[in-house]
Amino acid sequence: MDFRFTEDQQLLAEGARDFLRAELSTERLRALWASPTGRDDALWAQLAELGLTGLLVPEEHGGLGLGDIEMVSVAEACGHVALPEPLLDTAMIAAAMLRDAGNAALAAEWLPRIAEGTARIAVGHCVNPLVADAHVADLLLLPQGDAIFAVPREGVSLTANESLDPSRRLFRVDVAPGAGSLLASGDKARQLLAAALDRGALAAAAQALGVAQRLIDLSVAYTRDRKQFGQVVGSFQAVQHLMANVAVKLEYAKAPVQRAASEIARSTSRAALSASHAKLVACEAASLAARNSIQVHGAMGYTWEVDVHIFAKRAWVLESAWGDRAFHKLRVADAVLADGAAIGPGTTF
Amino acid sequence: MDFRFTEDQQLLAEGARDFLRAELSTERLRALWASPTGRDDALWAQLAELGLTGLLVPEEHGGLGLGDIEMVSVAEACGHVALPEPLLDTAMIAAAMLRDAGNAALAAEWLPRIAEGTARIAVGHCVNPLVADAHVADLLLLPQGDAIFAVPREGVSLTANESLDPSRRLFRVDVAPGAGSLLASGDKARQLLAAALDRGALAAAAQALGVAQRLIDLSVAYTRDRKQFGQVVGSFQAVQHLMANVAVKLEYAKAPVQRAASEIARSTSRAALSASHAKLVACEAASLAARNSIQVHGAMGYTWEVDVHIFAKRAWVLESAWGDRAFHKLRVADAVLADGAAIGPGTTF
Amino acid sequence: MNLEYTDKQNAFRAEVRAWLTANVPSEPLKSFDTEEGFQQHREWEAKLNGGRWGMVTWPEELGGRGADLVEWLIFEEEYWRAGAPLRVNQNGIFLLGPTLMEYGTAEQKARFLPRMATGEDVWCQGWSEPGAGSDMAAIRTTARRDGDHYVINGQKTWSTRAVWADWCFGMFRTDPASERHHGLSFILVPMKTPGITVRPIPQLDGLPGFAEIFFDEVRVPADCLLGDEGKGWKVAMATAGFERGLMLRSPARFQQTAARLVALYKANRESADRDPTVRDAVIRAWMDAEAYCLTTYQTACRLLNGGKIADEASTNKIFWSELDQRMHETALSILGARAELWPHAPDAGEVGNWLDGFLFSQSGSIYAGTNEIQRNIIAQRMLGMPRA
Amino acid sequence: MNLEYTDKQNAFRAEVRAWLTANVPSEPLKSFDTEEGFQQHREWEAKLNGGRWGMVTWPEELGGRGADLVEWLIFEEEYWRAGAPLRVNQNGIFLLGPTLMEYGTAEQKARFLPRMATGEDVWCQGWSEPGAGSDMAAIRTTARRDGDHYVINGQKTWSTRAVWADWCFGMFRTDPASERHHGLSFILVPMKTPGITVRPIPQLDGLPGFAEIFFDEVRVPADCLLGDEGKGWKVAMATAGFERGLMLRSPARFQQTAARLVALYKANRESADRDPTVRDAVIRAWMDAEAYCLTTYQTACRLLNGGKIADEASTNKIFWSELDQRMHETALSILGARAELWPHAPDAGEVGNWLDGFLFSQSGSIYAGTNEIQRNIIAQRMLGMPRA
Repeated sequence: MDFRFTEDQQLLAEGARDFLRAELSTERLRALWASPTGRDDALWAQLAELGLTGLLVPEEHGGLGLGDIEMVSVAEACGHVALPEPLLDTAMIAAAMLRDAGNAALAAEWLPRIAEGTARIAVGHCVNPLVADAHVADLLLLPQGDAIFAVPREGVSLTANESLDPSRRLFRVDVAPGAGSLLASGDKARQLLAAALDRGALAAAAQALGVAQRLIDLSVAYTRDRKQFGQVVGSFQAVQHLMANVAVKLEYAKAPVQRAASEIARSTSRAALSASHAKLVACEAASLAARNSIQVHGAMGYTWEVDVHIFAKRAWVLESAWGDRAFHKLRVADAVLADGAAIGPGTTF
Repeated sequence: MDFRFTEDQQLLAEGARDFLRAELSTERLRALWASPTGRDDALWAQLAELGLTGLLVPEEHGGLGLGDIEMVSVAEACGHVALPEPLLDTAMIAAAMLRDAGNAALAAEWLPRIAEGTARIAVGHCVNPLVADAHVADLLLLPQGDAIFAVPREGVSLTANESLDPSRRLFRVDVAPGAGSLLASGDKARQLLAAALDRGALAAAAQALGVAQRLIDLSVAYTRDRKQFGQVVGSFQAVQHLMANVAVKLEYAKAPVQRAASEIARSTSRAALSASHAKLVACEAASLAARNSIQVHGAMGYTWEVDVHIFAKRAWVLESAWGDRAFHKLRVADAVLADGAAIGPGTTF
Repeated sequence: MNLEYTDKQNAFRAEVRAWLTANVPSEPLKSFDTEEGFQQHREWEAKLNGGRWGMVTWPEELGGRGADLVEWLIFEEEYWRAGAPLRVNQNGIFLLGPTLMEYGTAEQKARFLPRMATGEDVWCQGWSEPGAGSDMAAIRTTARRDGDHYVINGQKTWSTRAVWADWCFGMFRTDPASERHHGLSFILVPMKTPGITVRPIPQLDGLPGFAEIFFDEVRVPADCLLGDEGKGWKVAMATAGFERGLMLRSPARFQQTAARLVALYKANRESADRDPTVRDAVIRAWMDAEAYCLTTYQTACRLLNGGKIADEASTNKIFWSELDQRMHETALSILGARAELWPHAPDAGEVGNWLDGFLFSQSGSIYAGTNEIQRNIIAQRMLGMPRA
Repeated sequence: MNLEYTDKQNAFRAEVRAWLTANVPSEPLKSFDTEEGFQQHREWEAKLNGGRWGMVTWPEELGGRGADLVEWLIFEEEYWRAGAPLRVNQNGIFLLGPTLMEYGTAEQKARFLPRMATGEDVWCQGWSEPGAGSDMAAIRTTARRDGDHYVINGQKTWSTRAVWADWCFGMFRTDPASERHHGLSFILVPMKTPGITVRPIPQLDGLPGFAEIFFDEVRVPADCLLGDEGKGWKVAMATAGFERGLMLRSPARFQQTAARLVALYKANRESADRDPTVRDAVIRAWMDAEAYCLTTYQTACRLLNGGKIADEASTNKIFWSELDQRMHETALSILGARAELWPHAPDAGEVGNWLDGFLFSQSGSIYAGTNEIQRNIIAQRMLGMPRA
């Protein structure tokens, strides 16, 4: 039993964090919003160079062969900068699907490309009515009937849907019949989709932690300078308590996210419950951070030019990505209220 | 359309308020807690003398012949002092039942006694598992099958149940078969019980307003004197906001209570909905007042010797008297979600 | 206490309803934060005024109907019920209008009110400054008296729709030696005066709802002073009372939102009930909107009989702004994964304008004095708790 | 990161479970706020200590097992799972104990810890004073040095179980000229010393959980000083950290309450589901108790490896106290009209001790520094927001 990251895990996390903070300023993000695809191949190449795209890819396919525990720190860092690239869909969700599908041909074809940064992959899932980043995906993993197909972008037609968050690029995907290759079917496909959902929820939860922290950072910095009634705004007790409430929620969302990563990495029977728990509490922390950060920014919080809205919007869209609040609450309720459910002291691990 | 009380209504309300505040100090209340019945015949006689017991009793039976609108101010004043006497059960709920039952004999026998202060009446109802104040009641109105019987106390046996609020005296009532006289049956009995429930909820709501106000009064007075960190506690913004939140809730509970009184007095089709709305919001204000008042009192709020708990307990027990929160929420939901429900602008009156 | 409408009130409602039924545009107008939408809304104001419905509480000689506050509430109910356009000149008619009634000279009333009612003059506010948001007493923009003119220098911000407005009303420091709320004056400024520069501030949704106004030696005739020189604080407090209080946010608006929320819930019940708290939030929306309406009628009845708007301005502000946020959050919960889509997205389905409303609701707890300031006011003025 | 127990940890759990199964009284003890219950609890402490389970983290020579914090969490889980009695000496073992470990001399440890473990010495706190509640630096009770004694004069309050305690630990002003947190000393006082008067303060439930302690020329040997004279603040801060932090409220306690709440909900599901928010509150109770447990393990792992308890003491305090209040409120909602009845009422049915727990939960957000103070600490120390 040790909740701490190993030294290697910490170094990896810090590397990702430092890189993303240095590279992805909000100026660059705003520039990306204005670009046609909203995505940046050069940035993607850098992510690959750092090893981040290949983090879950087994070493024999050119990756680092690491797991969800390492990925969760990267996801948190992605949230902190509101990264628009489909790093988590590609390198966490899709990579795990290709790794675990038992389809050697597709794995051999695509895992090395993920690791070397020459392929972005989009994932379709029934909990997401639209597919994120399909427009820049080299491959789409799409459920059809009781199977999952791997379809190159040429095999699909896309209809763009505009989201509140200008970083989000969402598409309805129509597939030509018989397009692509079979990745898996039957029980295996169901397992892969269940794992994809849990990883998707975990990725959203970890990003939400990063978003919440960024909103706190922005708010603390702003309220330290801004004066009203002859006093810096951040010294008002009401303003301090708005932010303290966010800090408490965030503090108690972190360990559930780590636990979910650990359960998912080990594919335990509690992976789904842990993922839902993590997503609910992390997104709640991020949503409260959004509300309270806008509030302590006063009228500045309501503008386009101040950065707080970038992260508030990310917090809001994470709420419904990979299962909305109702979906995850139901999963927790089903598990906790089941006959003979293991709850109470001593049942946590 | 006029929301204001008439001058007569105001005078009556002020009279009741002044009398109760002068007579029912918390010292006297604590002394009553320690007495065997918890009730005081002399106080009851004074209430009768002021006309309060006969407020709803028609003039031909020796009462004032007034209505629920007048009674609601009295109920608020009862809440403000946490009156233990069954004034509202007797003079509002039971008096209206006897008045409206169409049973001339029982009306002629009991309404004058209510008005002159020689009878307390307890009311049984399916939403209340136990009967309040049965031990001091001269008569009990008890539903049985599809009828309501008027039973003198000699005709019942009582089992005391201790409540959180030492002012509350609750009893299981077992009735000797065939005891008492028939007050009403069938549709009439159902109407009387429905009206009793609405009046009970209204009485609880109005008392909750008074309780909430008293808790604010106590908290403001306490925090104006108490110092911590070299500053009076009431000048801390966090403490001010705890009380401001109560004030907002209370402010928006008042008009719904008045509206419910108006609808019940006119027996409109919206009486039940209005009563449930009023009870929900008024009890919520009182419960928040209890929580926040204990909080701003610090450790003093947790003691027996400081008065705040007297009113906090009253707030808590009002939550479930005459229908708990779930019961009233369901009634509101049924009305608001019904097909063709009249909701939206212009449907309030 | 009598909570039934009089025959006269019922007749008034019927007349409003008939006119609106005949005249409300069948197609919704474009957002008044766009240039085209702004013009459409200005035309609608003219039409409304043509029917003498521009501001029913004004006296007949100013184009109104001398309606009392209860009739105004009835008008608003019918207006929202009919789905009529938002009032592009709300800052004028709801905030400056009542202030002019109270503090304006006869000449000023005759000069400004009719053109406000027709929509010929659309007004914006000049209150906040970069260093004076909720703290209005920190205003530094100066108005120097120079003969029969004031010469204005400085900067205002968060001025809603200043980009298209014809006039601005606001507070300026006329006594350069003064501090805090002394030495301020309430002045009306034509936006076309030389020396004024307007810079739009895009909002959360990217549209220019706000603007900054820069004043560089802007000369305004002295007869544009409202109330006495140096007594602007008193005039402004009346306006702020109207803003937080009754007029700017009539209950009908929130009752309409609550009714739409009930409809959204019923249309998506199976999906919505997956989260058991949603039904409760929907019911609560109805209860709270109803409580807001009832409480407003109560206040209106008091004011009708000589009462003054006081601390309820602060409780109102908190109550409606937080209600509005909760209702929109609930709507987004019901919409689930579609909540993030703009209505024009091909797969958005019937998402309506909840997302836009949600973003707008974020500002409700900030403008017209943050809710934190309102809570201070309630604690100190209404409850009598001590200042620090 | 590895979230699986080691074999050693699993074996430890099995040993705890076996002992508790054999030894936990089958009938619940009476409340330790009654004299009879207090004695029963003291006897239980002796029995627990006999099995070397009194304080598992203490070294073996002091009757403990040298367990680390994770093992302590495991012990607590089994303890709450078994429904074992509340720890009547919790102030001693969880607060003074760790403080003695850190600041006590070898002689003090040997003198106080074993008798604390057996329950022979039950300890109460002497922190708060009538003018110093959350603001501990306002302490005025003096301890004047007189030869090899301190002479104490003044008054302490809110001292839990002081009515029956054998010893009191607390803070006293040893430098009469000092102010705020300077010049205070941490002193251990035998409650039987002449000059001490204890006055019980009945709580919300009427039982004397608290007391005031009056000191009139109370002479205490100088070897009862803990840490250096005048440096009591530093010692006390360590104790306060333990109080708000890990030890006083182990996660198992709240997990047990959450599990009981789930059981209550399932036993009353039809009635409970009339209010759709109840199910959500029940689920949330499980999630929050689980999060509290996970976070505590995380902190424990950090401390095990040389970390210090810091600001999480404040986040902990807020989180568990508000969780406890919400869980008890939810339970009362489920009980509906029966919620107000004491368990001994003939018609109470299976109400359990939820009402008592609800009343107790009201104090959680107050003692050990109000949650308002904790929020100040979080904002200023953890987030770096400026002081006023």
